[in-house]
Amino acid sequence: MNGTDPSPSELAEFRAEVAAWLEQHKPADPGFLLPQTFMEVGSDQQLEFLREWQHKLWSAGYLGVHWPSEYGGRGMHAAFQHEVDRELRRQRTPITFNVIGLGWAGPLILDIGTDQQKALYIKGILSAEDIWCQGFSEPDHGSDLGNAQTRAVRDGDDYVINGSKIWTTMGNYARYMILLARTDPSAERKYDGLSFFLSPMEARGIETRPIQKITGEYGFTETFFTDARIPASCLIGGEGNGWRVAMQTLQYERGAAAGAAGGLPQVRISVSDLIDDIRHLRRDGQPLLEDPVVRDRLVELIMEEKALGLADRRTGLPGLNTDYPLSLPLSFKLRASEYQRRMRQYGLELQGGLGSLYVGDEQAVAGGFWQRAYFNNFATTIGGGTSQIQANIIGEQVLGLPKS
Amino acid sequence: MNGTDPSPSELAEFRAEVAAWLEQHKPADPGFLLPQTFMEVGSDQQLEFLREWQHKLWSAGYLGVHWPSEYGGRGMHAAFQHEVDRELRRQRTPITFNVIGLGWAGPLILDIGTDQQKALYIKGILSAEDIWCQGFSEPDHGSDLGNAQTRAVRDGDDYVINGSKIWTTMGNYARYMILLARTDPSAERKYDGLSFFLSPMEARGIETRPIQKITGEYGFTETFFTDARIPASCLIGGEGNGWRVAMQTLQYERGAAAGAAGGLPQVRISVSDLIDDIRHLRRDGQPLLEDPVVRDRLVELIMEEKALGLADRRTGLPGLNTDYPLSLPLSFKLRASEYQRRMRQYGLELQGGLGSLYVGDEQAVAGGFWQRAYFNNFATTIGGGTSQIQANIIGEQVLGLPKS
Amino acid sequence: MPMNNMQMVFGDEQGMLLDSARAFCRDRSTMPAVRALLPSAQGFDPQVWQQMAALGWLGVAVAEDFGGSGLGISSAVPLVECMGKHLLTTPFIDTTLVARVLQQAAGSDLSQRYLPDIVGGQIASLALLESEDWGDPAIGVTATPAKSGLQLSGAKTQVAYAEVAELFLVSVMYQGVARLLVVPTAAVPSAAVSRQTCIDETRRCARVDFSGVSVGMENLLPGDADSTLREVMLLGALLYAAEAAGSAAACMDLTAEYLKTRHQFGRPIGSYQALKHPMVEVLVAMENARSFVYHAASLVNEATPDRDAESACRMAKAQASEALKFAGDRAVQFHGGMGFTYECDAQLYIRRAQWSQQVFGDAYHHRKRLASLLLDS
Amino acid sequence: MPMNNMQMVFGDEQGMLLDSARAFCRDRSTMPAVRALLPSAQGFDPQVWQQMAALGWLGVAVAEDFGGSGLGISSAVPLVECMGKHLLTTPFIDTTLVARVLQQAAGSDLSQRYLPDIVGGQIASLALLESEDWGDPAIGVTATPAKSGLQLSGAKTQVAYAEVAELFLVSVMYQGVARLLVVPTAAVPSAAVSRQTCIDETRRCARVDFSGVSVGMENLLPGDADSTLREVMLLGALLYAAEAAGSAAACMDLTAEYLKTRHQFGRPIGSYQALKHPMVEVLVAMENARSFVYHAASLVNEATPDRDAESACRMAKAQASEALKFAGDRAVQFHGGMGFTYECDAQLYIRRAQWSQQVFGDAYHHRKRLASLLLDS
Repeated sequence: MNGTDPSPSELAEFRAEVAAWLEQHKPADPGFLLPQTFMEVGSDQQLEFLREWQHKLWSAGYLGVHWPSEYGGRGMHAAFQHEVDRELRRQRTPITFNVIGLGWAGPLILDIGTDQQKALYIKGILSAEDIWCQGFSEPDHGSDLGNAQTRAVRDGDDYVINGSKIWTTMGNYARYMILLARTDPSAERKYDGLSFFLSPMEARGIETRPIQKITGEYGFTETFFTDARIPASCLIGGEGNGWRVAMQTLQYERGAAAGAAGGLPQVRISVSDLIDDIRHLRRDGQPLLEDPVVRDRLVELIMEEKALGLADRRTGLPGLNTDYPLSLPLSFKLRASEYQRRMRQYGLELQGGLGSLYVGDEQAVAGGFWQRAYFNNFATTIGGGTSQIQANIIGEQVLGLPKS
Repeated sequence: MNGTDPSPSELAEFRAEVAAWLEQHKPADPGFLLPQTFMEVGSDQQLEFLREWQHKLWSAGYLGVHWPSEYGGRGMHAAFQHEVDRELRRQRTPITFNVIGLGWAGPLILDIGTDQQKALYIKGILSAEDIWCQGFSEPDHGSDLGNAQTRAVRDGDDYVINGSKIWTTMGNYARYMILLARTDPSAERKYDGLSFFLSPMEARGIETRPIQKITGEYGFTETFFTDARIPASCLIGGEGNGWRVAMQTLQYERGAAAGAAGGLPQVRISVSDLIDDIRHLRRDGQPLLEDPVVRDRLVELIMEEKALGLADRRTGLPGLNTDYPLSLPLSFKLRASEYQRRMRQYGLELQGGLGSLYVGDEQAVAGGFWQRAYFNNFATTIGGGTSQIQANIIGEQVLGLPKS
Repeated sequence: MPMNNMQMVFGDEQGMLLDSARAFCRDRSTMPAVRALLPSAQGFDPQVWQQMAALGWLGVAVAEDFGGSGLGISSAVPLVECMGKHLLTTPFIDTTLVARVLQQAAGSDLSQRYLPDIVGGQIASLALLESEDWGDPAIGVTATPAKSGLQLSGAKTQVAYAEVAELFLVSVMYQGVARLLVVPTAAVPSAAVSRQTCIDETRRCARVDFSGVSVGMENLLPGDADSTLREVMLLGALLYAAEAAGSAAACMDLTAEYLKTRHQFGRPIGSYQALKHPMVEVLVAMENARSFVYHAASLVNEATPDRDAESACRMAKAQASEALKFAGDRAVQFHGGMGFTYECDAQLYIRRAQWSQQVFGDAYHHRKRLASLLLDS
Repeated sequence: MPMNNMQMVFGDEQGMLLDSARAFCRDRSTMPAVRALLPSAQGFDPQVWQQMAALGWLGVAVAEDFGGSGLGISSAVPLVECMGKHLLTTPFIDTTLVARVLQQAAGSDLSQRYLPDIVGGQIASLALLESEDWGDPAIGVTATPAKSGLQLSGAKTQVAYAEVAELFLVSVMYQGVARLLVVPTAAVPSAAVSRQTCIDETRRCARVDFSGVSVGMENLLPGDADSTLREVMLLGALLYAAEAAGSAAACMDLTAEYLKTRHQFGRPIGSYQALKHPMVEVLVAMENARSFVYHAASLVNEATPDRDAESACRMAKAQASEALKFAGDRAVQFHGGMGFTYECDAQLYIRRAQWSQQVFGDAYHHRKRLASLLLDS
């Protein structure tokens, strides 16, 4: 899965190859707004476009470069995939949308799955043939994963599932779900009653209902299990180990170096994009960008974004992370998601009268990009532990403050 | 204590008389910084100046105008005192510093004290002969009054007091203290174990230790009781009723109409004062007040201050207070004290290099007034229930949110 | 500096109007009714509009001579605040502003021709904005003398309810001077009106291209429009501020209700200070907006807003814009996953907030002008 | 826009310096030692100063030719950050800045004359500021040719440790051009130095009236001072930012410790989100300041800071000023009644915050210049 560390020149050569390939093969603007994250895939049109793009990237040998070659990878060092990922970002390609497969399920299966599971699932993840979704959150226990109530009862060679999950990304398109369900409701610690499954989505008794987002678009489903039967072989990590497996899964989010397949899980939206988009606007008859108050606020946002990037770099320098070792990694989500919320919200404010228009209006700035981006951003300040919960975690684990 | 409502013309005539008297008799600038609140009296010099001023105002018949004439007042309607108070504010006189006497102890004694207590205490409060202080807070239970641990044990005709109080304003100058102490530690509800005393400060076993404030000045003491004996006649409101009496006492803070003697308990600091003080300063070689970012921030502060004033007016219009009837009164302290904190803090920022200097430096802007004012303001965001506790109260009592 | 004027009155008539508006809005603008109108072409219920006319609301700013009640524009404030609270969205604000302008600045012929119909329910709309820039001092639409009167050229944007209005009040340049012109919609070909997509789906607006439209000279309001435009910009800011204050209160109530009932980790989430304290900030921001709104309403009934009234209107809009923006943002966040759905009513407020902050100038637009009023004296 | 430069290095030498600074500061600048120096005339312990010289710290920005270590100014950053964390306050920053200027911009005669002594512990100070305005482009102190060399006129304010400095580096106008001039304190009558009262009681500064002082022509640094002044303003901003970042971290630690131990209503107060979450904001602000500081330190070793380095220094100062100001304010508030006392260490940080935010330009000063760098390309 890796080998010895590649030399800088090997990496540079590879990067150049990727760059050249991308210049030639990255898709042209399809003429409709593409999702910035995999949670925003809201139409068949978008889905097919992204599926084709991921398949093409993988076929060229640039996805899961460090995954085993017998399952669709190339068995190279993860640093090569990292070069691909940087180049995808630099060239602003569309996202590699099968994120739950590439970044969660795939690395988990490679780490602790059986050979049979690897053979069954990995290649389809890379090729985008099999879309994966995630079944962690439940309607009544949004931020409280450990309290999941969906039941899985062993019955012969099957488990019988009852309950419901919510915020299932691409639930209506997915072939498989990573599912956290309760196998032992009487476990003394609630965490010990959970198990982790690689569940097929086409099983009888599984139904999805699309959720319309605040933007007016779709992108998530609610998923209902009514006496749904899935084979016991879907269990991964052993019965009762679901919590531990789920926590392990979350570690892969950190990218190729942590075991994920790589790719571009989301398009980063920068304040420079905002500045470009509003540069032509005017305020009080003068160019907006000449207004001193606007300039001051933009500088604050630029600084905040730059600090995020610098913190990333700092994480790699041990000498600068001795005082509060967990500070930068644990606070990344909070800092990034709240920064984006403020920046995108300001993006609307800056538009003047045009900020009153919406996606679909031909006069809207950048097609209503910022309107949609602001609304969509709540997925990141709410999902995966709200900002309020993130702040608890940081306060407690970095500063050692007592639990709330 | 009042009589029928005075007519507008009677009030106007009285106001004119007060105004004329003040024009002639209000004291000249003494050449040293005067306290903005009674909590800032930090030197003998300041104390004697303020004592003389209050005595003069009372002698002229302009303090406790509505208090009974047999105890030093004039037995007029409270509206007359209100006119005095407005004129004191308008003419920016020094404060009437004996605030605990005038605004807390005095009205309480008039309401529920015995004739003997009235004869003993009231006149000295008005004349400033007897300075009063307050003994509510304790070192280990800052915001949690109901938990006061200072003990008062009945012993014959005395109570024996042990414990300590903190944040005793003018504790080193005061002749009397209103004291909340625990007479029954075994009471089922902790509030029922408290009693309220009018305690002499010269009793043996009472010692005060001045507290140096963040400003470097004095103004509070810590007060220690070591087997201090005070006569049982000091009890007011009956044993075990201390909590109820304390709560009643807090009601008088709302001014003359609520029963207080009136006067000017504090000098209000306005953003207009700040603007006047920084008008001559420069930034980047230009007048500070021409800088657009500075202007925008000042407008925000002006609006916040104006909203405070308007909310006061609105409180008097029932038709505009039907939706959240407690909202404006309950939030006043939080809004006012946090506004002042931000405004004064900005006052330092605006000073440029001069903001690095402090009281005592002859080049400091307004003698370091804003530096001291910012630091002193923490007494209002901390004392009397911190801003954090105020926000709880408002969230729970106005919005009906569950207790924290 | 004009900080000392703290006038605040709320008369019996305003109180009675508010009471009747409360009952009316609660009854006619239930949440299902609001939701049902979102996908509709018109965006409001014509029956409700006619009932509002019947209640005399369209005549509050119109003198009795022209069929109104002569109560004055300040009486529209409690009505609009209440509509904002119930998301009852109609052409009321724009129609009321046009009526006010005709009442104050038109000759009696024009007034007589149009005001009685407006009082009776005719929809009128303002056509002022030409770009994203609410502070643009220039007017691009021109009126040129032609055989049959005046020939127009140029377009306006975000004309409220343009598709159903019967009357536009248009700012134009005529012989190098800013003027106001009444354009009956009959004179405007329907192809010239192109619907825009509002972020606040309770509203409707359109771009209107007046190029080639002809109207009679008599439709030109007398005199230079500068002071009238200043006035209508201030009153528009005030009315939209009142609406936003009402919406902010409703948004806060919605969120507070959710925080009382939703449990996480075994506690109602409203017991957490991380949610409770920002709600208190929303409350304070909303209450401050209300205070400015009613202060401004106490000062605007005279013909031309003076310095204090101008200051009050601008403070009202600056504060209400920010209050609703903050309330809407927190409403979505604090509803958690639910808040992210179209089904949750929080979306109605966050969308309205984006509209409201811009219309008649955003918070900074007004603060910039307040700076001149307050700091340059 | 120069946002893409994310260079961040932290070499072994810097790491070793940081380790030795940690041990030194912890040992020599305990809280009682800091407290004991507050009322002292000098404000620092001369023995500690001599030890710093002995450790070679005063020579980090000085070439080996003149007795320094030649590590470069970026090596002063971890030292200063560490001093900030322990409130170890000496003339280090100013002396280091003077050394850097002499090293880069003086002829070798001047360097030879002064640098070895500075490396050995001679105190040097910058005399740049003349009013409250750190952004004032004008220089009021003038140098006029006279018989014996140059005759000065005018005064400087907030000259750090002026009473014990042996050398001032003064910005002057000479024949209509901005120049830098070395003024030995021997040439300045002691009556010309008037101590100022610093809000940060760990510091000392004074107003210095140079009127009538004469120095030799050879003390004039060669060439127009504009680019050297720009450079020293940026490096000064960086070093004070590093110090402020260190102080912000210490202030945060102090407060967090209190929140763990203090109980109210039966719970440690740090368990309340109303205190916990603002502490997280302090942490993030402080960490961002550190990131900017070390980013800037990675870019400034060249002779003249380029655009990226300028941007980094300004971001560092803007962020660190705000971080410490916020940390200090919250430290006092969250210590409750204790926080209001002089005895509580929170006061040391809130006072320092007021000093630090201003020195070498406040946050807005730098953001304004960043706007030109970042938005006008």
